[in-house]
Amino acid sequence: MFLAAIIAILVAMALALVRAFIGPTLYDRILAVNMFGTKTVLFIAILGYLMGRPDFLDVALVYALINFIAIIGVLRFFEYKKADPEEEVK
Amino acid sequence: MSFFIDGLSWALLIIGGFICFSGAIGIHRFPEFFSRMHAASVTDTLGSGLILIGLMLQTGGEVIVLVKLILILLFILITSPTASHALAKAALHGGLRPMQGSHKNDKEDVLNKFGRQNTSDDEQ
Amino acid sequence: MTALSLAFTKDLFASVMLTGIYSLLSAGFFVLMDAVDVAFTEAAVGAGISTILMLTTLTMTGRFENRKLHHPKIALSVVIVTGIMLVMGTVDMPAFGSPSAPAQTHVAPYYIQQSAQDIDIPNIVTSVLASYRGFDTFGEVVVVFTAVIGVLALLEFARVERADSEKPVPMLQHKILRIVSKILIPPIMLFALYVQFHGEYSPGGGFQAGVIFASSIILYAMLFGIEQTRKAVSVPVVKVLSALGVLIYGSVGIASMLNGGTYLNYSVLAENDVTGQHIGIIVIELGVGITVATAMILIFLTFARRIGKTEEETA
Amino acid sequence: MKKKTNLRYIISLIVVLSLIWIGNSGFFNGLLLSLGAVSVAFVVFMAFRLNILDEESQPLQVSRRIIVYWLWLLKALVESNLSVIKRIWKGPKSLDPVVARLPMSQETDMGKTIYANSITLTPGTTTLDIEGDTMIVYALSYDAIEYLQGGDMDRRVKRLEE
Repeated sequence: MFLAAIIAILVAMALALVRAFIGPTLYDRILAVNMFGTKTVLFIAILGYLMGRPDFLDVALVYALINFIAIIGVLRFFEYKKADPEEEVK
Repeated sequence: MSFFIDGLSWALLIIGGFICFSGAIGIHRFPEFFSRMHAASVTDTLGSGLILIGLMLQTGGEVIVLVKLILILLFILITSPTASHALAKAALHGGLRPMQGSHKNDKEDVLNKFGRQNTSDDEQ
Repeated sequence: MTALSLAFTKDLFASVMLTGIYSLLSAGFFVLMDAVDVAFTEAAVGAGISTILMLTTLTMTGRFENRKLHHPKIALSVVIVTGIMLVMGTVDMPAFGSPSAPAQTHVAPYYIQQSAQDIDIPNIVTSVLASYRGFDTFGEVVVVFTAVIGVLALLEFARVERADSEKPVPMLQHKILRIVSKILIPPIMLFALYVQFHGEYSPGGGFQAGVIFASSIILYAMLFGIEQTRKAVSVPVVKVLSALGVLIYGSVGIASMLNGGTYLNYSVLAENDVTGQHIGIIVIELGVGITVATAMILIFLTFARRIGKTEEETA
Repeated sequence: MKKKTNLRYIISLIVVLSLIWIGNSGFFNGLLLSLGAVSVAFVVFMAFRLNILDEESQPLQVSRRIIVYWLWLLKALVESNLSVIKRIWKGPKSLDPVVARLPMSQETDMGKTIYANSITLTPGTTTLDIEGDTMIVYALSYDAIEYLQGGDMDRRVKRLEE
């Protein structure tokens, strides 16, 4: 049953990845990365159970922390950088 | 009793997995960025919530594991809306406009003051 | 696969984002292969810090690009040559995960078997890194330290001195972000310290802890501005601390020599071998953590400040 | 450091951090407990240096009622999730997005943050920006906006502030 959940999450991760590649806007990509990060947290947490290693949860927690900080960082520095107009208007 | 808890936890895991999957479908089916954001928040909130609660039921009395799962859940529930809000705001300032449906309020365009005020090239 | 599309994406920003995904992915693989510590590092460093640092660099170089001449051919050939060399290198390597690989036959069984009785620490990776491979890890810490000195030498001293007139920080007006970050920063710091001191029992250790701690400071800096952060954490103190981290590591080695052992042999630090190893590892991890955290903070603050300066100049 | 750091916030931070440490560590030998104490002390010191010890980082005034609020929010969360999932499977034609400006009655930034985050947390509605006493909300459908205009959530968050 863990397996079923893991497969669902993997599929969701793959779909998010596709969204990150095709864009079309920058924000779509950031959104996809954020979602991918959340999925990874879940993935690692379930994997910890599947393999009987609850210490994986530490990794998951770090992931959640870092994911948030990375997204904020991306947005912060994006404000400095002028957006590429072509990519945006689409 | 343990059978009942197991069943509940399996159900939560499967429903959670399905919701995550739906959210992922959503970010492909929805037409533009702002609506995709809602799809993403589906997986962030209910999807991860159900999966993590499902895992919590499986801890088998290990308090540490339980506490860590709760911390992860709390953390996701606090950061996910914050991140999406920041993202939406940044997108608005970046010049992206949400698509509006039949209830568009023509009298007051609440969004017109957004945009690239602090940039010089605003040819839109 | 991610790496491939990475190479083809023209948009620099998009490629930075994809790097983030790439490290998330590889971390997933590491977890699958049961290399939790590596995954931990990848999670903390790859997904978080490196993304932010790369973006910082991007904003910097973005400003200079117009003036600079590009030599894409040279760059390309360098990349190709390196790539070919890497591929040639991997040809010699044993098949992935094959049990006859040298790493698996010689040292690994020894470490795994001996670790339990010599050091008595559940997390094998920590004991291997800090104890059997004490020298290597020491070398890595010194490398990190040297990197900081390099960055500081390049950026700090070349900086144009002018009055610190900081622009209003855009994110401080961001109510939600401000409040949520204020709530989150102390727990993140505590979690970093938890990772720091539980390196023996669960995945993680000084390096990861340092990165997490630094990222909490970076989060603060992103919201409250570089100058205020520089004041609050007081950069001179941070600089001293980063040297101190290396010193702590080194002096543990010397202490063990004074007690009659070889360099970095912690068994002699206490009457009991195992206790000695414990003490040695905790102190050394602390050294690593301090150095890494301060190194990251310094690099970030210096880079980010530089951006602020160039913004003013071009404006 | 203009603001006088209130002792209450320090104590609350210490309690929260200690709980996190104990909950995560699970080792109760003297060494790790003392290391924990040192860590908590260090983090409190850092928080003090960074000047983030105030009513915004330790929302004491909110803490007691928040549990009831969360339970209520949970229900709202499930409902809105279901509606969005339905829309996902029905396809983009079921969308009727709308942007609206809504008043918010909260006085403190903390209350506004809770309100805005609750709105974003429930799928189907996203806070785009806060301006003074109003916020701009983007919703997937008009019902969601109507629901928010009803002011139930607004009132509940307002109650948290008292």
